[in-house]
Amino acid sequence: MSWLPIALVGVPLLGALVATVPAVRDRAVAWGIAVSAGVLVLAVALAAAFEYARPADMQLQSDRPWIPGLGLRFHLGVDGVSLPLVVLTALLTFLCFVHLAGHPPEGGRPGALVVTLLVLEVGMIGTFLALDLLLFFVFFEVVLVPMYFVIALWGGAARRAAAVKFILYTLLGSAVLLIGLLVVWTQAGTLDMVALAGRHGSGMARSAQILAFLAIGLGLAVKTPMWPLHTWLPDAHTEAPTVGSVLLAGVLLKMGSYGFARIAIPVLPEGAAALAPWLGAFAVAGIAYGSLACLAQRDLKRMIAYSSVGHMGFVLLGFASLTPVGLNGALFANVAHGLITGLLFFLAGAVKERYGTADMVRLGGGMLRRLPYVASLLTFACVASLGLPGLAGFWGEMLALLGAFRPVAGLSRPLFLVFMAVGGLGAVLTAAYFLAMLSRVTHGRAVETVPLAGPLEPPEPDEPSGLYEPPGPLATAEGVREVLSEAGEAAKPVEPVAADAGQTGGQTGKARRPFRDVTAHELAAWLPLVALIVLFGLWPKALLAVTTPAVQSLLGSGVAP
Amino acid sequence: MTAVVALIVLLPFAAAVAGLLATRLGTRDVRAEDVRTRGVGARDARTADVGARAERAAYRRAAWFAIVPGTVSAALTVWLAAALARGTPATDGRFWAELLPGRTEGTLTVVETGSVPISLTLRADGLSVLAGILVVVVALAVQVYSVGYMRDEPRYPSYSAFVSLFTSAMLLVVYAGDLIVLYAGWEIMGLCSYLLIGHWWEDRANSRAAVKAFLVTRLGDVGFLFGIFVLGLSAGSFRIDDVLRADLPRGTLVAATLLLLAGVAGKSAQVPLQTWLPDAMAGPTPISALIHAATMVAAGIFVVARLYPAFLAAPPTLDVLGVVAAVGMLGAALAALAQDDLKRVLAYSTISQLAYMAAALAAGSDRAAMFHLVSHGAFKALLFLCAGLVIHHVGSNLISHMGGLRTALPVTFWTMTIGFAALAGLPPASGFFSKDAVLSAVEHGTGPAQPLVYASALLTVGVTGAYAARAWLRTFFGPARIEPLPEPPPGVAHVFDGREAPPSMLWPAGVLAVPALLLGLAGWAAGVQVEWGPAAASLAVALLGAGIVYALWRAAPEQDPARLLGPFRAPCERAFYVDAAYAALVTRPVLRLARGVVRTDARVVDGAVRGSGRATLGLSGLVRLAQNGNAQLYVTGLLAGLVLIAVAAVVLT
Amino acid sequence: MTSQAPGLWPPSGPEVVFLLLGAVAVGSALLVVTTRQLVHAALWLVVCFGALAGGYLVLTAEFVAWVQVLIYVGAVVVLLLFGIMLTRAPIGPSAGLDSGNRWAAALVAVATAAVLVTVIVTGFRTAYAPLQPGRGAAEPLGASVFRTWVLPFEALSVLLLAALIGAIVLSRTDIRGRE
Amino acid sequence: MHVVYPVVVSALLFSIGVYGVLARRNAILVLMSVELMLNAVNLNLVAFDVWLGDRLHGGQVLTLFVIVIAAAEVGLGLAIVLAVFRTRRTVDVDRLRALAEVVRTPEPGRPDGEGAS
Repeated sequence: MSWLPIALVGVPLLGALVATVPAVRDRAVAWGIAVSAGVLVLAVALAAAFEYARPADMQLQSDRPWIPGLGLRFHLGVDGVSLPLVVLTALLTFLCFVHLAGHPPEGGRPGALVVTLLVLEVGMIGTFLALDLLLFFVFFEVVLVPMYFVIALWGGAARRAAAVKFILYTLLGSAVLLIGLLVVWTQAGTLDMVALAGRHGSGMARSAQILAFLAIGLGLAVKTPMWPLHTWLPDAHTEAPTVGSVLLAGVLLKMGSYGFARIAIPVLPEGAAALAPWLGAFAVAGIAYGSLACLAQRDLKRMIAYSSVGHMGFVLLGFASLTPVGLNGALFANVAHGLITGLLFFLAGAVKERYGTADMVRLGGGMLRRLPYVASLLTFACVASLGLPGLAGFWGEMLALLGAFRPVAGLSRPLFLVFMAVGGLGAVLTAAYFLAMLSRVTHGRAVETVPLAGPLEPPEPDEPSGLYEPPGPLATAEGVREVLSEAGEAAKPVEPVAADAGQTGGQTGKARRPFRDVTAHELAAWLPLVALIVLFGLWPKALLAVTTPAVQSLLGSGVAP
Repeated sequence: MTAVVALIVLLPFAAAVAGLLATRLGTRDVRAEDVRTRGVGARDARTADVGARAERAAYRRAAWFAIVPGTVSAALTVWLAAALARGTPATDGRFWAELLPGRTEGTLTVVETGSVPISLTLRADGLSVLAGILVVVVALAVQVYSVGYMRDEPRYPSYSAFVSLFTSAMLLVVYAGDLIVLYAGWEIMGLCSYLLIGHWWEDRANSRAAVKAFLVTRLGDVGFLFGIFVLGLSAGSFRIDDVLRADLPRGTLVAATLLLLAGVAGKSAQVPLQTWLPDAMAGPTPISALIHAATMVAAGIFVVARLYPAFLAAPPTLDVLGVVAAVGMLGAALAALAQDDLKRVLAYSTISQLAYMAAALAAGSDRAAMFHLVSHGAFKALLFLCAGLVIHHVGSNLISHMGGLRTALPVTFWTMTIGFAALAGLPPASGFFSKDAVLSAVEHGTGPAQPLVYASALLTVGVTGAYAARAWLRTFFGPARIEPLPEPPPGVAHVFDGREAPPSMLWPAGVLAVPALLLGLAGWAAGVQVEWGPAAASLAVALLGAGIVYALWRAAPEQDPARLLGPFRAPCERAFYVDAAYAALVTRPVLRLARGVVRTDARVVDGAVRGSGRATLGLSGLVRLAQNGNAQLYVTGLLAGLVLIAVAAVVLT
Repeated sequence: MTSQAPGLWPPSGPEVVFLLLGAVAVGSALLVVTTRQLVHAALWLVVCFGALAGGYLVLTAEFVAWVQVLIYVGAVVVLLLFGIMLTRAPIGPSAGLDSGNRWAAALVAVATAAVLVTVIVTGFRTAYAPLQPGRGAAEPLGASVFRTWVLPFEALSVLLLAALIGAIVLSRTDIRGRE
Repeated sequence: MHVVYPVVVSALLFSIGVYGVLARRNAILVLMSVELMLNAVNLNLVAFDVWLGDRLHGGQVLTLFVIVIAAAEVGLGLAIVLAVFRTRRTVDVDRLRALAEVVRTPEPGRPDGEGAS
């Protein structure tokens, strides 16, 4: 009976409650940093106390009766699969608070934001630690409400609609998830994940398993976002504040995919085997669809959101193969995506804060000239995200493709070879849109022109964009205006927002923060992520050693590698 | 021994990391200051020159970080070669077993992935040391050359760091013992080439060329990765020894090698994926010398040589390679003849020479291919460095702006003459020996495509002689046409005041001239048989090509001898419009598809979501009728219900 | 009581008279609800009530008939005419007297009629009662009202009083409800 | 006298009254239709009283009572109609939408369509 998991969930909850006290509220961000630092220390302690000799078994469990009437138990524990995710959550939340210290939220009310983020952290960590189906569901839901408020109160222009769509969509998904969990409960008789995983679905009829997997899969697919159920993600990201986007992309998406690894696949193997081809098909559609959508985006944050759809497609492809290497790849890609996209959203937030807009056409070019450090970090993050070996992004995708190359015995080999091929092409498209974005935003000459007198009509987010043709034919001399308008689009002259360094006042729109390069707080928030991306890139064994045995036990040693 | 190999690979990597982070430390605040005060009154002259001094300090520190580790790595490679030479001769007739029999392999760690484990293994044998020496020597030469070439470039520290990173990635590919580790080095090379081609990113054309280079090679790399999957999974391990030792069924071998061929075509700019190399000339010339002449483009050929037993066991793949080589050889040579930009001439010549090596591999002799690879690496790097000197002097890449530089740039003239001699294959130079080794290999090759390959090889010798002579004549002879340009666009390096380049740039050219001249003789001495009959024939063809061009040039020095191509000149110059075809067939449709995806996403998928919202609102509108205040409507409903109940009561009971 | 009743068809003497009067009543009622002129509706109402009074007479309920004529025709219809006048309803034919849900109303009405008629005809096809003239005269009615029905009669007077006060309170403008 | 005849006539009258109540727009016409329905009931009462031959004349006394109540009802009804007329300037039943969810003031000139929410 270890107190660590309970402390991990309790400390942020207490922190949130205390933060509502007026005395604490005016120094809220400092308090937030303290609490999240405490949680990070606890998470590291958890990692230290974890016995790496046997990562497959559930360790540091604390199992208390919660609602005796229903037989629900407050059962927390951690194993190879959930350990990295818990540490990732604690780290990302701590970095978000550090970032908040230097950059107070635009919407004001920092105290309320701190409380919301701490409650969010409770939900996130609880989800990864929970070992009881309904406890998992409770934490899964606890996360939604604070995220709604983060988007609705501190978001961008059309935040209300985005927040409502976010919460309604995910709530619908969770309702279906609950049905699935209840089916499992009635069929298997117990809610304890460890016992259920141990049985490998022996006690349940095949049709019940398929039905339960379908329901649970749909609920989780909304959260991961699987392809057709993803439309809430771009809106939520475009409107969420930097901190919200980082946590939404860094952790909330992982809860969906973690659900697949912890509940759907080990508990319902026959259901998984029956629906794996569909899961694979949607995953691969997500990869191709996400990368194509990114190629034609104008808004930077929206593009990164669609790139998350693509990357989570790889994660789902890894799950669909139902092989240990596939699951390994999926879990690795999970953690890597959390780090990389967290960094990307931090950078996008920084760009949006300095330029006042995230519209790539209005950003003009030459960011490497004006913000050398932000731009070089953006280049690093994009290169990591497109899956360069030596950085974290590569291993997850490679292992997922390797899993798809030879799926588990029951699945049809040629179908998964097609999935692998499309996944590979998706990787090329990923490289295409990231480099296209880099060459539009960071390269080129920074044209010093003041924006047009009147307020620019905001480009409606997903109208076909004036996209720049990356691998164009023989290079033709580029016009001075650096306006890369597609011939089709009405070539209205869009003056890039060029708040030149040192130019103060006289700007249309609200007074913008001084146009400084990266600040101390931002560096403090970003460098740990950069370090971890390089560490996991150069030394994947750090993560794979923990997840491989756990995954083999989850899939049951019977499954051929 | 493995520690030495590890050190060779890690030293440039450490240099890169140090270069990127350390050089800027002292100057961070000054640079930011410099950016902010740019163009604000004379009062800040003081901070400006403080910035300049910090700039030079960072420059010098970066230069040291680049050159010292490079030299140490070179020394270690030579020591390794010596150690291998003393090693115990192995029996399985590995490459150059007689010269470098030794072999060493060490595994740092094995990463369990759930199916096939990945082992971080480094291995050194004759083949890898030979390629290693080439890489290290050319890299050192380029680093020294760059110190002078990038005289007052603000971004030199990052440039030199990326070159060191590239060198370490190439060495990783050369010394990799595990296919996945090889793939890691393979892709990092691609990234460095992207970063370095886009070095002068102010001009969007350079950044566009960099993106194109990365995407085309990345497309090939995906095929390469799938090839590795096929090999790894069927052999049960990714280690190269296990893969080569396991006897895999023919079908998987052919599939794997064909997929690997995709990666090789991407990286070594062979026919289907060669459009990126000429555009890659947008990068600084030393980069063209290092990456796009000697090392990266040779990596594809090296990998085929490394996995040669697997390729030998898959004849159809070799035939495909042969055909690709034949087409690539001739096409690139003709294109080189029609180019006006000196660097693009050399780029197309590189594609053509690489096709030669591929032809040798297809014909079954990896020895000839590797010999030509090393000698080509030497003399092509030399040619690029000299081209850099000429461009430095003239201030423009175009041959039409050059002329009569023989007197102005004596050292460059002689070194470049050696280079062109080697390229054309004239006797004393190394090109003569290595090209004839390839020609005799191709002549004795078997397989259906052999006559086509041999014919195209002979034809290409002639065309090579022609374009080498043309470039040589128009650059150094004829009327002087240089007029120093005021301030060159950032795409071109800075103009010197007429004198020849500083010694730091001349020495590397001189150093590389030695192997360009003597490597052939050394190879011959080391036992490479030369068949004098075909060698004489190929020499005659080369001289014939050169003679025709000389005659045309003699007739009218101002005009371009390429007029002999007549109507074919335009297609040759545009490389047979392959680029435009790719743009029309691949790029535009993908972008149109992308916009279509965004439109459907907004209208269909999102529409369905918003539609469900509107449907529920509509439904509630219907129900609201019951409360719209119209009392008569209520009573009607009431009585209708009453009648229904009455009827039901009557009917049912 | 139902001695061997004569056949339902052909109708005997008083039944014929009653049918005629019934037809007049139904016809005038139809006109009341369909006429386009407001005042004509009131007048047709008078005809309908008159016909009904005649019907009562045929059914030997003279007292009820006279009370019907006295109260309905005399007081109620006049009151309605006053109402029409006070609400300044247009005299001539005015369009749009029927509200929107005309067809629904017709449907319901026809359905009610159908249900009632079928139930009645199936239920009371053979019901026959010989008419004793003078049975419904004022004298027996008065006796039974003041012998057995005297309590409801008194309650009725209280009701009338309440209605009277209500009407006065509602129609006087100077009496305000609590704002 | 067959009781069927008067009862059928009263049923018809009653249905016509129902139609009048549901279809007429003017409140007074609605009151008239209500009167029609009450008369139908009276006819029914008298017909059954005669048929049952009740010594206490229950049917006919009740008819008297109904007539009295009808008179009171018309009086009160008209008072209400007048009060409504005085405040709303109209007595059209379907215009009086105070019960509606959203209090809608009918725009002048646009006949308020039935059922428009």
